Parts: sequence; C-alpha cells; structure tokens
Amino acid sequence: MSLTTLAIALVISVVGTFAAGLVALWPDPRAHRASNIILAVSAAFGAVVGIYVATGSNVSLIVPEALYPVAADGSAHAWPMFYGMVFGLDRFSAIFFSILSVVTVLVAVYAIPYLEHYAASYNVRSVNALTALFIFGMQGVLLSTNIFGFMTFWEIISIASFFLVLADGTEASRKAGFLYLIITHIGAGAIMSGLFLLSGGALLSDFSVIALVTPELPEVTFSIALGLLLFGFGSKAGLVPFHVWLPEAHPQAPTHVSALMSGVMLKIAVYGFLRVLLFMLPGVPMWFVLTIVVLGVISAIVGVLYAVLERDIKRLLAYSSIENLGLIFTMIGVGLLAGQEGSVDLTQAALYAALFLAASHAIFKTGLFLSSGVIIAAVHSRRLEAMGGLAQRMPMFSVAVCVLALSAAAMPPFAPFMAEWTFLQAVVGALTEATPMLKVALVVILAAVGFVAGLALFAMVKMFAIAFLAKPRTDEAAAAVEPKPGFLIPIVVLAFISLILGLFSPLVLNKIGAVDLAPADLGTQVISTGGGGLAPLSLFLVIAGISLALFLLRRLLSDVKFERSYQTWDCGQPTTPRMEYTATAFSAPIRFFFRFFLRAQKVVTATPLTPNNPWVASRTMSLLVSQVWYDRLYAPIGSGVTRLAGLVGRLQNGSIQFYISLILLALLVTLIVAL
Amino acid sequence: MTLIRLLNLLFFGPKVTAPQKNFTEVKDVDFEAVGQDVKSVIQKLYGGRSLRIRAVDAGSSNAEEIELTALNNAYYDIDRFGLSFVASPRHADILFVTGPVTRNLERALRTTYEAAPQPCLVVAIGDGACTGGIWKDSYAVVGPVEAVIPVHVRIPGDPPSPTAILRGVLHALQSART
Amino acid sequence: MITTFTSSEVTTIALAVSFLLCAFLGSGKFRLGQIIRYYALQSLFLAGLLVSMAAYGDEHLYLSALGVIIFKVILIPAIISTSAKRSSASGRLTSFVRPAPSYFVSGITLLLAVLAGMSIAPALEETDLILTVTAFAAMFLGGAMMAVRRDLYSQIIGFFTLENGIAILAAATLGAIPLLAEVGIFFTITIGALLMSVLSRRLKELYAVEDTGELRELVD
Amino acid sequence: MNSIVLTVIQILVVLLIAPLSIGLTRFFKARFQGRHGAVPWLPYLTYATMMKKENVISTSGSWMLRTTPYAVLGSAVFLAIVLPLVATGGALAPSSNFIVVAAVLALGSAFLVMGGLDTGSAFGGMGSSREMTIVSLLEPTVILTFAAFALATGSSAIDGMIAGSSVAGELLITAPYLLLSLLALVLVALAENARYPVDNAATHLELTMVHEAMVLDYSGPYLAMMEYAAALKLTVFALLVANFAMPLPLIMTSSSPLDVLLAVGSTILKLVIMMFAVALLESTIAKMRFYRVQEFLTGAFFMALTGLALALLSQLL
Repeated sequence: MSLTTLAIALVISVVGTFAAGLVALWPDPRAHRASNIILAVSAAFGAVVGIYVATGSNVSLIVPEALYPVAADGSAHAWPMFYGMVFGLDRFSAIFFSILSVVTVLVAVYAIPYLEHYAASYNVRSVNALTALFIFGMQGVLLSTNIFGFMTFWEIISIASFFLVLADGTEASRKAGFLYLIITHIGAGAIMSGLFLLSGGALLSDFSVIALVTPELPEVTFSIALGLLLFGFGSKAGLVPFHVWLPEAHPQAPTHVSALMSGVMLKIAVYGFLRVLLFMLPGVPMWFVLTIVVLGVISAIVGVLYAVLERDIKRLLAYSSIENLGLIFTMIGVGLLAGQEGSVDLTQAALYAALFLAASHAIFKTGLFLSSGVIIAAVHSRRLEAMGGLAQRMPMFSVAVCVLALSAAAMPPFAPFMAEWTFLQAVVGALTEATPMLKVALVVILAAVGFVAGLALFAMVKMFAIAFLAKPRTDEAAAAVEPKPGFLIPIVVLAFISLILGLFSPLVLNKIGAVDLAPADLGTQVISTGGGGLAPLSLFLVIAGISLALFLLRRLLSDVKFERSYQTWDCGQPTTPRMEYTATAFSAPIRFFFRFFLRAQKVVTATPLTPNNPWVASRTMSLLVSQVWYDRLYAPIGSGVTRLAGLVGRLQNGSIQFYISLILLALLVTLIVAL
Repeated sequence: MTLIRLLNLLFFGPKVTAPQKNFTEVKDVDFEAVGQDVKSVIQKLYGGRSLRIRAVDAGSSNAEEIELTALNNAYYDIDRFGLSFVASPRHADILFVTGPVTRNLERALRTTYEAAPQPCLVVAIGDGACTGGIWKDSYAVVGPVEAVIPVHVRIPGDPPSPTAILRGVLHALQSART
Repeated sequence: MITTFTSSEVTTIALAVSFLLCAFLGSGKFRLGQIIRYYALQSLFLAGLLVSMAAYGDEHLYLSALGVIIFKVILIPAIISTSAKRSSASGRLTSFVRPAPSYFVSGITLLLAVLAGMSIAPALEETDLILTVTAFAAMFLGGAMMAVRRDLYSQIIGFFTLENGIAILAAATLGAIPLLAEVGIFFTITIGALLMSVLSRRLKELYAVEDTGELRELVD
Repeated sequence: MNSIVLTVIQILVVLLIAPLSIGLTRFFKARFQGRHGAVPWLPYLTYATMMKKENVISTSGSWMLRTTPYAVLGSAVFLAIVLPLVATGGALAPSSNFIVVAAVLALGSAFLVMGGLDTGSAFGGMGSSREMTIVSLLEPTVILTFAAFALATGSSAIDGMIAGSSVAGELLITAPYLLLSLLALVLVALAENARYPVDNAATHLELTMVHEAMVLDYSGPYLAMMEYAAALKLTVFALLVANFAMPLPLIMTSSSPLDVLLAVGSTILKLVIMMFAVALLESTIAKMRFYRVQEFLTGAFFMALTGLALALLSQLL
C-alpha cells in the first residue's frame, strides 16, 4: 500500500471517530447503534494502518501530506488553521495506535448491547459522544508530533474521561471524578511545563526540534523538567504515590469506558513517557532512572497487594492495572539503567518486553473489564461475595474469562508470560557481567518481579474462582444466563488474541523491530535473550499433546460412562452456599502475612438475642481495608489545604472599607517594589 | 545421640507388631458365608489387596471407635493388609459403620453411603450396628444399619476387639478372593 | 541642581500643589457641603492645570479643561447635593477616625504616594515628575478617604478624587486623550455620580442607614 | 542414542516409579513408627483400584471440576518429561528453562486450587486458600534459586545446569557456594509437595489439610489422576534435588545400553535415598501451624536470596 492510501485510511479513521461522536448526539434512537458502528469501522481502518506501519520496516513517518493544501511554491505545508502543525504516525506510535484501534473496535461492538441494557442509568447519547471524543483524543495524542497538538489532545482525553466517570451521576462517581480531575490536571500541567522547559518555551516546536535543543539545557532546568515529566506521566499511568485516583475512577465509569481507560489510556501515558525519554532526551541522569525503577517496583507491589485484598471486582482490576503498569515502568527503568551501565542486549530486551507487556495488558485488561461488565449486569452488584456459580450457568463466557484471568496472571501459553519471560531471562543473562551496582539492582528486581508474579496469580485465581465457581451465593447469580452474542463475541475475540499474541510473540517481536530478540534465522519461532531460549508455539504443542494423551489414556484405562453426579461431600450436615469460601476468607492468609503494610481492620460484632439475653443471635464480620496511601498521604494534604482555605475565608468579613484599603496597599506595594 | 539410638531401635529393633497369621488363619470361630455381591466387588477391585476405609459413626457409644483407632497402632497395624483409613467417603471402598442408626444421624449415614463411589462394601461393626443391640426399640433409634443402607459384612460384639474386627474383614476378603 | 523653571512650569507646579492642598483639606472635613465644595475647588484647579499644560502641550487640553469645569465643577456637585437634600441626608459624615487623626492619615498617605511616585519615575524631567506624583497622591488620598470614611457620600467624593488623580496621570503621561474618549469619561463619571446618589437614597429608604458599616450583615 | 530415545526412556522410567515414591515414604514412616507398614508398591494397587471405581461428580461444580485433573496431571507430566531426571539432553531439554518450569508449576497449582474451590465446600475453600498462599509466596524463591544455579552453571535451562557438570552430582563439588540455593530448593520441594513442615499428607483432620482438602471431592479415575500427579510431582522434585546433590550417573546421548541400565538403577537408588530422607524428616519434626508457615516461606526466600548473592560474589573471586 502506498503512502497516500495509508494516509487516507489514517484520516478516515480519525475523522470517522469524530463523526461517530457527532452522530451519537443525533436525537434519533437509532443513532446509538449507528455511532458505535461508525466508531468500530473507523477503528478498523486505524488498526489496519497501525499494524501495517508498526510491522512494515520501510515506513518511517507517514505525514499525510497528500492531503495538505499545496502552497504556491509547491512545498506542501500543513493546514494553515492548524498553525502549521504536522500530524504523523511513525513506527513507534503505530504500535500503540494499533493497540488502541483493535481495542476500540471490540469496545464499540460491546457498547451497543451494554448501553441498551443500561439505558436507564446512563444518558446514552452523551456517553457515546464522549467515548468517541475520548478515543479521538487518544488518536490525536498518538498522531501529534509537537507540544501544542500533544497537550490539546491530552486535555481532550482528560476532560472526556472525566465526564465519562461522572456518567452515572451517583455521589461516589462525583467524588471519584473530582479526585481524577484534580490529579490528571496537575499531571497535565506538570507535563506541559516540563515540555516547555525542554523546548525553551516554544509552544509549537516539533518533538524532533526539542531533541536538538535538549543537550545544551543547563543541568538544573533539565532535572526539574525530568521531575515534572515523571510526575505528569506517572500520575496519568497510576504510579504509586499518584495512583490514588485509579481504583476510584475506573470502577465508576461505564464498563466499556473503564475498559478503554484501563486498557489503553494508561498505555497512552506510557507512550508519552517513552516518546519523551527515547526520542527527545539525549541521556538521562542516574537518579532519574533509579526513581523510575523504584517507583515501578513499589507500584507493582502495592498494586498486587491491594488486588489480592479487594472484594470489588472492578477495583481489583484497577489495582491489577496499577501492578502491570508498575511492571512496565520497572522494565523501562531497567532498560535505561542497563543502557547506562553498558549491557546492551538487556536494554533492548527490557524495552521490548515493556512494549509487549503494554500491548498484551491492553488486550487482556480490556477483556477482563468487559467481562466484569457482563457479570455486574447479571448479578447487579460489584461485590465478589454476591457472585458464584456463574461458570455452570455461562460455560462459554467463563472459559473466555478463565483464559483472560490466566493471561492476566502471566501464565505460560499467553502473551504477558512471554513479556515477563523475556525480561526475567534478560536480567538473569545480564547478571554475570553486570557492574556491581547493576548486579544489586537486578537481584532486587528479580526478587520483586517474582514476588509480584506470585501474588498476581493469587489475585487472578481469587477473582475467577470466587466469581465463577461453586454454588451461586445470591439469587441474581443463580438466575444468571449465558450473555447475548453482543457481549460474548468481543470477550472471546480478546481471549483468542491474547492466546495468538502469546503463541506468535517471536514473530510479533521481530516485526516491531526487536530483530536480535527474535532472530529471523530461527524462523522467528524462538525468543532468545540472556543465554536462554523460549519457543512459545512448541511449548503450547507439548502441553496440548500431553493433555490429549492423558485424555485418551483415561478413556482407555477406565469406563467413562460409569459416572454419577451427587451433592458435594458435606460430612452429613446440609450445606448452604453461604458456607462457601468468600473473597475475604480466601485472601485472609495474605492479609495476615502482610498485616504490617495493609492495616486492614477486622470487626466482628455479635448481636445478642435480646439486650439482656447473652445468647448470640448472629455474628457479623466486616473488614475495613484502609487505603494506606490515601489515608497517610492524600488525606493530610487535603485537610491542610482546606484549613488554609478556612484562614483565607476569614479575610472576607464583608466591610467595604477593608477591601479598599487592601487594594490600596496592593497598589502601593506594586508601585514601590515591583516596578 | 539419643535420636540415632531411638531411630536404630525403631527401625532395626524387635517388631511389636503381632504376626499376620493369627489374624488370617481362622479355625474355630465360624463366620457368615460371604454373599455373592461381596465376591463380585472384591474380584472387581483386584482382590481387595488395597482398600480404603471410611469410618462412619451412626450413633455408637464410641466403644467401637476406640477399637477402630486401635487398628492403626503398631500392634494391629492394618496398613500391612492394604487397608487404610481415609478422610472422605468419596475416596472410600469400604464403610465401617458403628452404632444403631439414631434418628438425627439417619440422613448423614444415607448421604455418606450415596457419596461413596459405587462398588462400596458396608461393614457393620458392633451389636448396635448389626441388630440394634440394647437400644433396639428405643424412640430415638431407627433400627440396625441394614434398615438404612445395605450391609455386606457384620461383625458382632459389644464392642468387638480389634482382632475380631480384623479377622471378620480379612475372612470376608479371603473367601471373596477364592 | 536647582534648574530654572520657565513661567508656565511654575504655574503648573503651583496649580498642582494647590490641587493637592484642596484634596488634602477636603479629606479632613466632616460636613457634606464642605467636602463637595472642596471637590469642586479641586476640579477647578485640575482645569487650571490642564490649561497650563495646554500652553506647552496639546491644544485639545483646552477643550478637556472646559469639560472638567462643566462636568466636575458644576454638574457633579449639583447632582450630589440635590440628591442629598432630596433624601434629607443628615449631611453629618461619620468616619472610623476622628477629624484630627484623619489629617494625620491623609498626611501619611500623601507621603507614601510621593515615595511611590518618586520610585516610579526618577528619569522624568521635573514637571512630568511632579504631575505623576500629584496624580498618585490624589489617587491615594481618594482611596484613603474611601477606606476611612463610613458614610456613602464621602465614599463617592473619595472615589471622584481618585478619578481626578487618574485624569491628571493620563494627561501627564499621554499628553492628550482623544476627545471622544474624554467626553466618554465625563459622561461615565456623571452617570456614576447619578447612580451612586440614587443608591445612597435607596439605601437610606430601605435600611434607614447611611453608614456602610451596617452593610456587613448583608450576607446573601 | 538420539535425544528422542532419551526422553522416551525418561518418560517410561519416571512415570513407572512415581507411585513407588509415595509407597516408600509410607513404608519408611511406618518402620520409624515401629509398625510393619504396607508394602512400598501398594500405591500401584490403590491407583488401579481407584480407576475401577465409579466417578462421582459434585453437582455444584462446573466444567472446572473436569479440567482440573487433566491440568494438574498435565503439568506434572510436563515437568517429568522436560526436567533432567533420568537423562540429560533429551528432545525437550531446551524448553526446560527455569522460568517456564516455575510458571508450569504455578499453573498446575492454580488449577488444583480452582478445582478445590469449585466443589463449594468449606474444606475445599480452606485448602485452596492455603495452597494458593504457599504457591504464590514460593514464586520468588523458586526464581531466585534457579537464577543462582543458572548463574553458576551459565545455562538457564535446568537441563543445561545438570549436564553442565560432567558427572551429575559434581555441581556441589565444583560450585560449593550453591549449597544454600540447594537448601532453598529442598525447602521449596517440601512446600510444593505438601510435605512435613507445611502440610501433613496423611492427616484426617480437615482443618489442618492443605493439599488433601482440595481433592476431598474427587473419586474414582479423577482421584487416581490427582493422587498420581501428586506422587509424580514428589518424584520429580526428589530426583531433581538428588541430581543436584548426589554424584550418580545420568543417561547422556553418548551413553551405551549398559550405562542406561546403570542410570536407571541409580535413579531408583536416588529415589529410595530421598524418600528415606523425607520419611526421616517427617518422623523427627512436628508440622508447623499454618499461620507460622510465613516464617518458613520467608526463611526459604532469604536463603535463596543469599544463595544468589553468594553466587554473584563467588563470580568476582
């Protein structure tokens, strides 16, 4: 496909998304379905372009100049009303663009039945329009190549997602929305000021121009800019000290939007961070790399610990996003650290592992959020304790969710395992000839990633088992039925993609540029790094072969029809579904082992039969999982700010004379001091 | 050094376990003839060389339970005969039922029998289980075990000594094998 | 470094000083009639100042001086005094500070204003420097009067003194404001005066109070 | 002897002697308790009897109840095929990378846990919660232990680690600093196979069970598969630790038929020795209260961490 056709397809995808937003506002009830279909089609175009550019090695930067008005002297210049801004898709942003487009196609398909099912609690037209705007903003960020474009679309993302969080208008979503608004906008401010510091205040300067300017920057402004950028992108990606908004905001948004937010918006933050780090900055000082690694490791551990504790399915997924983002930032940090310390192949392996984990996280996290939407629609509650027995009632759906949950726990045949394998193998490979400081860091990271991988498995098994297995704990769960195809197809497709992405990961890695990570001479079947090799497809075939052999052997050695179904062995006493293990009980050992960090308070209240009759009628146990970061860090800041505001409030005592004298005083001070 | 000496004594020292023969050869005491259903089950399960037992208390006075626990000690040691106690009826091939079936344990006994996978032998141990014993017509007792679930082997005695239990079970197994 | 002043400069300085004197004296008076008269006198000196500046500056200043006389010397005092009479205001003005210390306050504000003026424009030559200083002085005196006094009418007069200061500053720095703008300013001031007097009468009728101190309770 | 034949021999030998491991532990423990005890090859008969029994499936379970036996046994058989237990340099040796092995172990345990939970009984839930805690807290220890071995022998495939030293057990002689990592591996083996300090395999009291509680509701063929998988995992770990520790010959591609017989004999000898060690351990120490197992797991973790640090330091000397 020649450049112009690619450019046209790209423009169709972007304009189509915007058009979908406009169509959504049409008062006609059919507009809901139409806008989502347009969104899906335009995203499909985007996916084709993204994948073609990401894998094609020859296409460097598509500037759709075919569509620019040609200036008098024949030189193509950008649309005048865009101040000469140039939009383009290079190989790096194409990876994220294809992730965004693939996810959007499936989310748009999912949105049709979802919003029809929730037509009462959401204003369908505004949610559709805002979702299209949200995706348009993300596309814009990926396409823009200068500060002005980047920041405007970044703002569009923040504003659209803010209103989407408020979509259901409950008090909790309003509170979460404001927290989200505050943190993202402080972050956006930090990014903008960081970029301006780098570019010396030029609003429209191109990223490549900044890359030339940055080497001469004085040390101080350079490190301040880096700090601001880390804070900005970190708060958007949910790194630990700034992660507080993520578990509040994601669950409140409509499910398909929280899938987009968790799956793709966090990757846009990673894209922005990498775009600045790899393409704009000459070299990065050691303290910066170490902070990335430390923040990444801490947010991975905190994310996974709270994911293990959570009993609300969407908050659990949000915390697991924090954990995965923490892993991605650790990989980026280790890549940069290795780059500084001179072990080259660890750098490439770590960075490509980060990219691959980001891509696979987008796939399985979107799938998990969409499936949590289906469960909540069936059970009318987000608490894991109200679910159960869904696997019996929705077999096909539960198989897909089992695949997604196992890929979220980084289990072998699926994509995230390949990313984590590449990273761990590269780290072990680099251990031998690393410098002493790098050795210590790598050992700590090895232990931390192992710890996080273990607990991630715990969290995902808990989520899947408590939600799907055993007997239903509530009547709604008992009445659940297999979801409609509109819900089921996107989730099954996402599970399938996660498997295919895992099996053909060497091919994918080779195509997106990690040539010596998955060398072509081995027929792109093996990922080889740090002295070890992994052939995902043959691994899968071995496992499948063994299972098939066992299946046949069992039929051979025993009579299959000699079977009877009977109630679970209950020691003779009738058992009720309430006796099953709940999410709280399942995670009790971990909560006990890490009680120092987690400070969860268990309150057991025994209610006597009558006030003076000590006989206990019922005993209730409630668990308060305190958000340590929120209570220790954000609450004091919040109360400090409100106290300060109180002081200032006292100034407004209503007397006019007081105000006039203040004005005079201000005038006097400015005249004498300022001028 | 005491540990080494203790282990040496236990491992190589004189065995306290009673010789097998005074459980397997049965000359004077006569036993009920073993039914055809028991024969077919034992033939099916490789001659019953490795069977797993689930002890069910259907209202016994705990006398039989003490005898059953004695089976596991060093002197009687039923392990050597391929028998071992298990935690769940799902894993069991034999059900040792003790005591007359009281009203509130009737449901428990029935669910245990139905929970056990089918070729499963029921051994009623003690007079209470076999005939209802001294509680035969009491208002709280439903009756002997056979009133609730089919019984294959009966071992009378109030309570039967571990040797008697072992002799009864092994006799049933051997006569079923031939 | 005494530089010789030309005759027109002397008159400008004299007029400026007397303008300041009226403003200073006016700030101490506690009867409505007196402060209106001092304001009229002050505006008259302002007109004279404009005329003297027109000598070596722009001819338009003559027209603006005429406007000052018509509006500020005749029209606005008339409006304020008629509205005061019609609403039978007590004419006795109340203030946070007693008359003697109010002079002291005006003196300090004058001093500060001179200091501010000096620090602002050391580079200007003498007449412009003096004019800017008087402008700032007038502005600060008007402000001080508004801040110190409690009743409405003196606040109005303080506001207009402030406005005079700004007029001087405009004339000194810009030379001459285009005529249309000048006329516009005059009309706004008169309308301002009308509005303020209507407001004071309204307040007097509704809350039977002239003292802005009681207005503090008007919360929402 | 090409590698395919090696792997076939290993599959046959390991799958055949697996039940023997459980039999041997019970035999030695009985002897330590002064009892005559069952014959060591009784488990063969037990599993055969179970295969004949009826398969009672719980009504409250879903498709997970039926897939768990295949998944658990599948992961155990995968380890038996891939790891260098009887022969090194087998057909599937390259995929015996230690991260893959750790992940397949975790996958098997995950399915075991989900099977336990699916029955809906409180015992199944309790056993699953404990097993999942142990497995997830063991993950870093497994990775650090094998990282130390990979560092010392230069190859991150476990097959390469063993084959690296010419005679199997020489690893400790050439790299004595690996003793700590080997101890950590032993602790991991004990925890993974629900042996003594963590869980008592022969308990009947459901409240103390970890592994046993999850298979409470399986019967007939499925129960046989689950118990066989547990036995297989025990054999795999025993032979792996033995290969790291004991200088006994393994089959290489270069070995003649006589060497094969010798290696098979040495495998059985290794199994007997390891099972005697396990029985001795189980007869001398008491089982830990579950909420103290955290100290066991932390101990194993820091042992593995120091083992890795030691391996790194020794690189410098």
